[in-house]
Amino acid sequence: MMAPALPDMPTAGGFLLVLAIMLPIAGVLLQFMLGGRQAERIALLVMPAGLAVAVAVTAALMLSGRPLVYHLGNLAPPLGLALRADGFSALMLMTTALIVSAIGLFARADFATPTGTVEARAPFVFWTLLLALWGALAVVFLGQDLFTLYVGLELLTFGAVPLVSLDGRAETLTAALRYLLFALFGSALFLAGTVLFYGEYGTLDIALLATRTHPDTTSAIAVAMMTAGLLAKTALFPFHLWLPPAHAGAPAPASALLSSLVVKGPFFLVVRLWFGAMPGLTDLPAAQLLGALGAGAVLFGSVLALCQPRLKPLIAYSTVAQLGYLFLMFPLAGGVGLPASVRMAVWTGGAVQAVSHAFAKAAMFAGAGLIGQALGHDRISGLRGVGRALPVTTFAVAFAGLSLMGLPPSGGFMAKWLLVRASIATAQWWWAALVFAGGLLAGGYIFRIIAPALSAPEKPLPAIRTPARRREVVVLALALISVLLGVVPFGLTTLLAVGNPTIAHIVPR
Amino acid sequence: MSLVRDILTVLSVTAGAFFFLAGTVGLLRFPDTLTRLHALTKADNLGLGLVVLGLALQTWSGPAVLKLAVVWLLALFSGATVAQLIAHRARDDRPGE
Amino acid sequence: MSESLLVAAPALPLVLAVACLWRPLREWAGGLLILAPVPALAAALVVRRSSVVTLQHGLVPITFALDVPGAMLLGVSALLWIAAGAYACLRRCGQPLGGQAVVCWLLTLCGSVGVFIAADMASFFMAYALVSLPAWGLVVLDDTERAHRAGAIYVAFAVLGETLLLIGFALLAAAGDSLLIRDALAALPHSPWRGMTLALLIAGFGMKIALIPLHVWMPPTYRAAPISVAAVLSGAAVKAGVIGLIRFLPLGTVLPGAGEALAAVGLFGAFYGVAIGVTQEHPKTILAYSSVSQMGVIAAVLGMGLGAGDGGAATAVAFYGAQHVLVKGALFLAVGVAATNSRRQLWRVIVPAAVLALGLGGLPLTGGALAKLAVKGVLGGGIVGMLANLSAAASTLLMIHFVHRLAGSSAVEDAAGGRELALPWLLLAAAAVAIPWLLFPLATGGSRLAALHPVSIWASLWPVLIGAGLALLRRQFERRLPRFPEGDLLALGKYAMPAAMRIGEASERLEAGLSRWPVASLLLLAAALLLGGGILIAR
Amino acid sequence: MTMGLLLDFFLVILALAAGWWTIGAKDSFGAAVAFVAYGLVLALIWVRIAAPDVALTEAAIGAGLTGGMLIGASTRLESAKQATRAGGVTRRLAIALSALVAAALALAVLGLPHPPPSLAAAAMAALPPTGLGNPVTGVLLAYRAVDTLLEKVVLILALLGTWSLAPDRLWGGRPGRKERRNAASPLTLLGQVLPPIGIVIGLHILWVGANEPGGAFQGGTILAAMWMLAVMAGLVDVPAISRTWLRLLVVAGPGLFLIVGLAGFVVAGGFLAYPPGFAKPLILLVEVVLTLSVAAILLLLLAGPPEREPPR
Amino acid sequence: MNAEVLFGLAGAVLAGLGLYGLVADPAPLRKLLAFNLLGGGVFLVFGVVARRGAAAGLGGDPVPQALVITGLVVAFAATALAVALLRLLFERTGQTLLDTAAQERTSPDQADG
Repeated sequence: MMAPALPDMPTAGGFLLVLAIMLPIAGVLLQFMLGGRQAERIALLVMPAGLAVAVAVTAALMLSGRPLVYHLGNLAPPLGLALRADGFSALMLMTTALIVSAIGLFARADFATPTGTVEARAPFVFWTLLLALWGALAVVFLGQDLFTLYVGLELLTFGAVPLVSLDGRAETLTAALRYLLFALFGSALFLAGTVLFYGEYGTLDIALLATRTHPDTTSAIAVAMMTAGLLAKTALFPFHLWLPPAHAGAPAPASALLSSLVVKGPFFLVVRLWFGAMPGLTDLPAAQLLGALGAGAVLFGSVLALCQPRLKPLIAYSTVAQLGYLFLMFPLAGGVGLPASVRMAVWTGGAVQAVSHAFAKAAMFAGAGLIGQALGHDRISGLRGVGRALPVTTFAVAFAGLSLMGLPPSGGFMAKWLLVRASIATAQWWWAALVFAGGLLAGGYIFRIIAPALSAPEKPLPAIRTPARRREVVVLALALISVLLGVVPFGLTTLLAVGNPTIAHIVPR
Repeated sequence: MSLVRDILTVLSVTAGAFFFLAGTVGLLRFPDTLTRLHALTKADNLGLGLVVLGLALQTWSGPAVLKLAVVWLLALFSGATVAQLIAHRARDDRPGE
Repeated sequence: MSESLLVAAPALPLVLAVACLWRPLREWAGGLLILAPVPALAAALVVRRSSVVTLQHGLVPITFALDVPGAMLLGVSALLWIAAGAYACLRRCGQPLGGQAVVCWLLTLCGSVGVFIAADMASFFMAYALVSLPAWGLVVLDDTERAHRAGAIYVAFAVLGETLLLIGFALLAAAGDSLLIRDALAALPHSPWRGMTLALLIAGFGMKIALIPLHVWMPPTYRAAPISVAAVLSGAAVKAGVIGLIRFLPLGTVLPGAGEALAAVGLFGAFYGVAIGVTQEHPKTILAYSSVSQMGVIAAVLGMGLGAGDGGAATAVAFYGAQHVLVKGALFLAVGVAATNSRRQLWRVIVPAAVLALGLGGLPLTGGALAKLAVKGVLGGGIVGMLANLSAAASTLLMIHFVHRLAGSSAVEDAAGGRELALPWLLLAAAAVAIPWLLFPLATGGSRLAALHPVSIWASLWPVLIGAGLALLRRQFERRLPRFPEGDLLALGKYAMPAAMRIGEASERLEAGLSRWPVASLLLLAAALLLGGGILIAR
Repeated sequence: MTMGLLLDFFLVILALAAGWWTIGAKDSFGAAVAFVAYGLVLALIWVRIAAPDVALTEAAIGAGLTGGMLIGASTRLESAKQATRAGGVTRRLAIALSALVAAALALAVLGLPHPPPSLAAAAMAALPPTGLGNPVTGVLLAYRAVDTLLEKVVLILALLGTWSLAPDRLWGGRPGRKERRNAASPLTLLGQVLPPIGIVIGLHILWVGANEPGGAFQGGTILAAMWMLAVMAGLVDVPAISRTWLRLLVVAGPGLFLIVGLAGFVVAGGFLAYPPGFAKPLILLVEVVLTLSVAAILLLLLAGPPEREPPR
Repeated sequence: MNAEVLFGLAGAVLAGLGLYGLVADPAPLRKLLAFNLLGGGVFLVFGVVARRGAAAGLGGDPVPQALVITGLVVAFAATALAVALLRLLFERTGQTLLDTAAQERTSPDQADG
């Protein structure tokens, strides 16, 4: 059990958290007002600034070793609202900033306002929603109040849904509608739990809740409802019905954002809820249920990825599968007497999986976009010869695949290694067997892409539209980061321990 | 004095409620759109007026009475308009005319 | 200073591989292939044994160390890589190699070097992955249907092996709470998961050394890969599995059950490889089955060592393996060189190849005989020793069959390349003869004279004679031999395919159900109730 | 008290009946009408539980806007191909699981602690510095201002999402079809007479919101309704979505809110903190502009994506 | 039985009704109605929480009341977006079914440019 901690006091540098949220939000407002080409320009301007803020937050955490806290309006919870960045938040914030910036650079070719037009629909919507998603994710990662987080989740959904139907085809409209309605279902459940929490404890602040909650009937029902709502929004198996059509149907840069970042938002909140607001839940059978659903996701998603005839649905089902690993955190981090080193392994494993999957999946979808544009289709059976035509992209996709398969030295490998070690240490070896099976299946579906791509075409490929080198480099950079996460963990353990009382004491500073 | 006011209020509101009830019965029992409208608008306008009158007797302060009067007038006005619109539509939709 | 060679040995190929992404550099790729293994060779020669280098970067420190078994295998593997590299670029007749070929070659080389010197689990695993996975790009180089099929099988087994090892290593690391192989190994005998760990490690490395029944990938892969690739894979890359077993089996501890099981599987493989091999037509396939057989012997030796708690088995096995590196590499190149010679001049290839080949059967005075002598002590004189001798006879049979097929089927590979191709081959063949003699004292601690003693000579001669007799017998029954497909048991895969398809179809049906709104939303409600229940029950 | 409880009981019956009808009605139109009734009954219930601000919002949004929008949609989609009804097993399972979840929720509500936790006292204690009299407005614009700010961004995203559904060619054009003005129509009269009164009422609700029930959103809704009425009567047209003034109007509220919030860094030592003494005027200023933005956003959300060629 | 308990239970029942509609009714528009019904129920429970917290001379805790107002606005925004999607889907295809597209995901060649 987590030692009861006093609610956090505001810290120096807390204003950075405000900036991390408000910079993209201000960007959205400006974009909406100025419109046209300015939307793209503003997005490109916000990127370095937002990146700098994310770096500053991370650096502040690393230097001080304490979480950043800010009280909005100088009013402390429970009446006021707090923002708080611990190591995990900072990591996700950093990941978001990097991926949004990379995808922004990547998408310039897809979403340029054509000359001669003042404002075009798709570019205006895309650039505005790009920053909106960034702001929404920042709220989700930094918010401390469950209701603010609810609003943040809605912001995330409303930013994501129009991206799905951006090209206006009937299938994508249906996909967007399914996504929206199922997400609303989840919101309602989340809200119901929030209401009960307030009724029982008189606050929605996670830090305060952590000191007040006790697992009585009302709290149990509240947590169950909130968790179910979040699972619907993160598309954990078997609630993934909306994800494959939505992620496979969206334009490639949008798919990259949705699959790499947007689904991580609700997952992050499940972590917040189970480890933050109500510590001690992970000891319970409910945690095993979450793990079991994760296991189902890994197996089922992977098998379906193996069955897909087209590239983008394959990648989408791979997301369903990879999300499953994240939920192994819950059964593994449980146990009252669990040594801190094991907790450390679980936290690091979960975080590295979240981050490396984000980079790998962004690279995959962006790469799939380039391949689709070059070939004019994305049938896997027609991929032969792509390796010769687009060597850099193919290389990047293969690298990203390495991380998804969990082969060394990738981040995915590091994550799986840590999760397997934790499952051995907690004598729950069935999760290790799952990682084993998942790796093999992932190997299968990645091989289905790479093998034809690297072989010679049966007949000379029709005129290939070679993408700009710059776009290929962006994809490669994303893939490389996902791989290098395993080799160069960027002081990850130190960062993750900040503000996480269960592991902070064992990390040398 | 206040007893008189109370008695008047009770009478007025009861009468208003009766008109509402009558209007509702008409809405349910009458055969077609126009006759239903007939029942509804007359009865409801009068019913609301009586309720407002009863309430105004209770508050007995300038601004509140004014607000109540505005509520009644707005309801009368919009009710009349909507009834007109529905009646037009009903006439247009009636087959064979 | 000399320790820096330990770092340079794996680093140079890696750096070159990255550099080769730059197209102009690839023009010199041939030279690079020859140059890249040189630091490894130098390291094997000059680095002091028991020197340790630790690089303190990243999450886990990377530790390199060199011991006698590692150095032996490192040196001969580097030699093979140089020779095969030379062969590969000579065969291209001055045309540049493709980027895929060069990068995959260098990465595999990096891994191949790395496994011999890695002293911690992280870098060992990393190197092991490098020696296994990029090689897929080499297997499919010919871009034929056969190559792609073989590549798919190869990569499936490689990934399976990696995953088994991942869990095995995790168990090992948990037991010792250290990533250094030495520390982890010391803690293994007391680990609560000892049996599981050993099983996973043996299965994982067994995949690489083609332990029956995990050998099915090897024949189709070697058959489909280009000659030079088959040479390095069969010679050097397979030894990653050997060094893995040497490093990770607690050879100093007596573990009878595990050891005898491994020995039994190994010996079975030694005969099984021959039994299937003699039914094969293509020289490369026959060599592959010979590898299955030879690796079976190695497994048997390790198994006996494990059973007896004999720490010396490591050096003996490494010596046996080193000999196999050179011989098998040279034999594969011979297949290629034979193809460039006209039928009349074929004897120039056949004769040296025959000597080397019979060496695998233990022909006296060859490296093979020395190797068999070196492992004799570990195998002991009982039934196991006897079976080992019989396996030598079997190997002789298989090798005679190989030479026969080599002579009978010139131009089996396309005859590109000129006479100069013979140069790296001859170099390697000479090394295969000479180096075992040089290493013998180091490996056994005994004198070379022991090998010249008439008793020893007879001990290694009689299996060869029996083998020769068997070969005559085989010719008699040539027609009646059953035919097995390459990869024998792999043919069973055709029964597995429909099952896999059925799983796929069932999953798609399930998905069609799950993606119906009422189903998913009912499940969501059920999950909410179960979660709540799960929290409440425990209260 | 018993009389009150009887009334409450009556209201609950009504709400349940309206809810039942919403779910069980044969056609969508009936269901949407039932939903409006449901919203109105809920508004009364909100009054009964001493939440007049919520009652106003529920009446304006829950019953009014949402209901109106759904009624409109149900008439538009009347001819949509009907899906086959869910099978018996599905329905039975749905009934069982929904009932179980509802029972769990009821159980949780019954298990709420006594004495109940409350922030009412804290909210009242923190109210004087803001100069406001209505604690709900205090929560919305001071204590939890960031929620309100983000909620406005949610509205803008919903608007952007709606617009994004337009065909490329019509981007920048006017939403909806042009309503023809018909002098003889009673709607025209209504559209001419009602908006001035409505605007006064809307501003009144906004103004009293500082101290009494009411506020920016409720006021904005009334303004939007008046605007919509004028549009329906053909008196004014919905502006083209590319109009700069319109875009400015939409973002002005949240934009000003954000600027005031950021200015708080400088003048009040914190984001969304108000300098002492200036709190009330600042909040009122923000509220006025928010009301206008809300009115514009709501109108545009009701009007839907652009359907006419953009102005040249 | 007091008013809070009565309304609390009513909120729970309304939420259950909404859930049933959301799960079982195949028409998206009806799902949307059900979502709003569900939302109303949940908000009502929140209202009960607010009412229970009556103190300091207030009839109810203003914090949950304010949260309900925000929640109503967000739910309205969701409804508006969903209605817009529905209308366009209907214009394009003449139907608004959610499940057909998913189960007939066989049309092989819808290349994404």
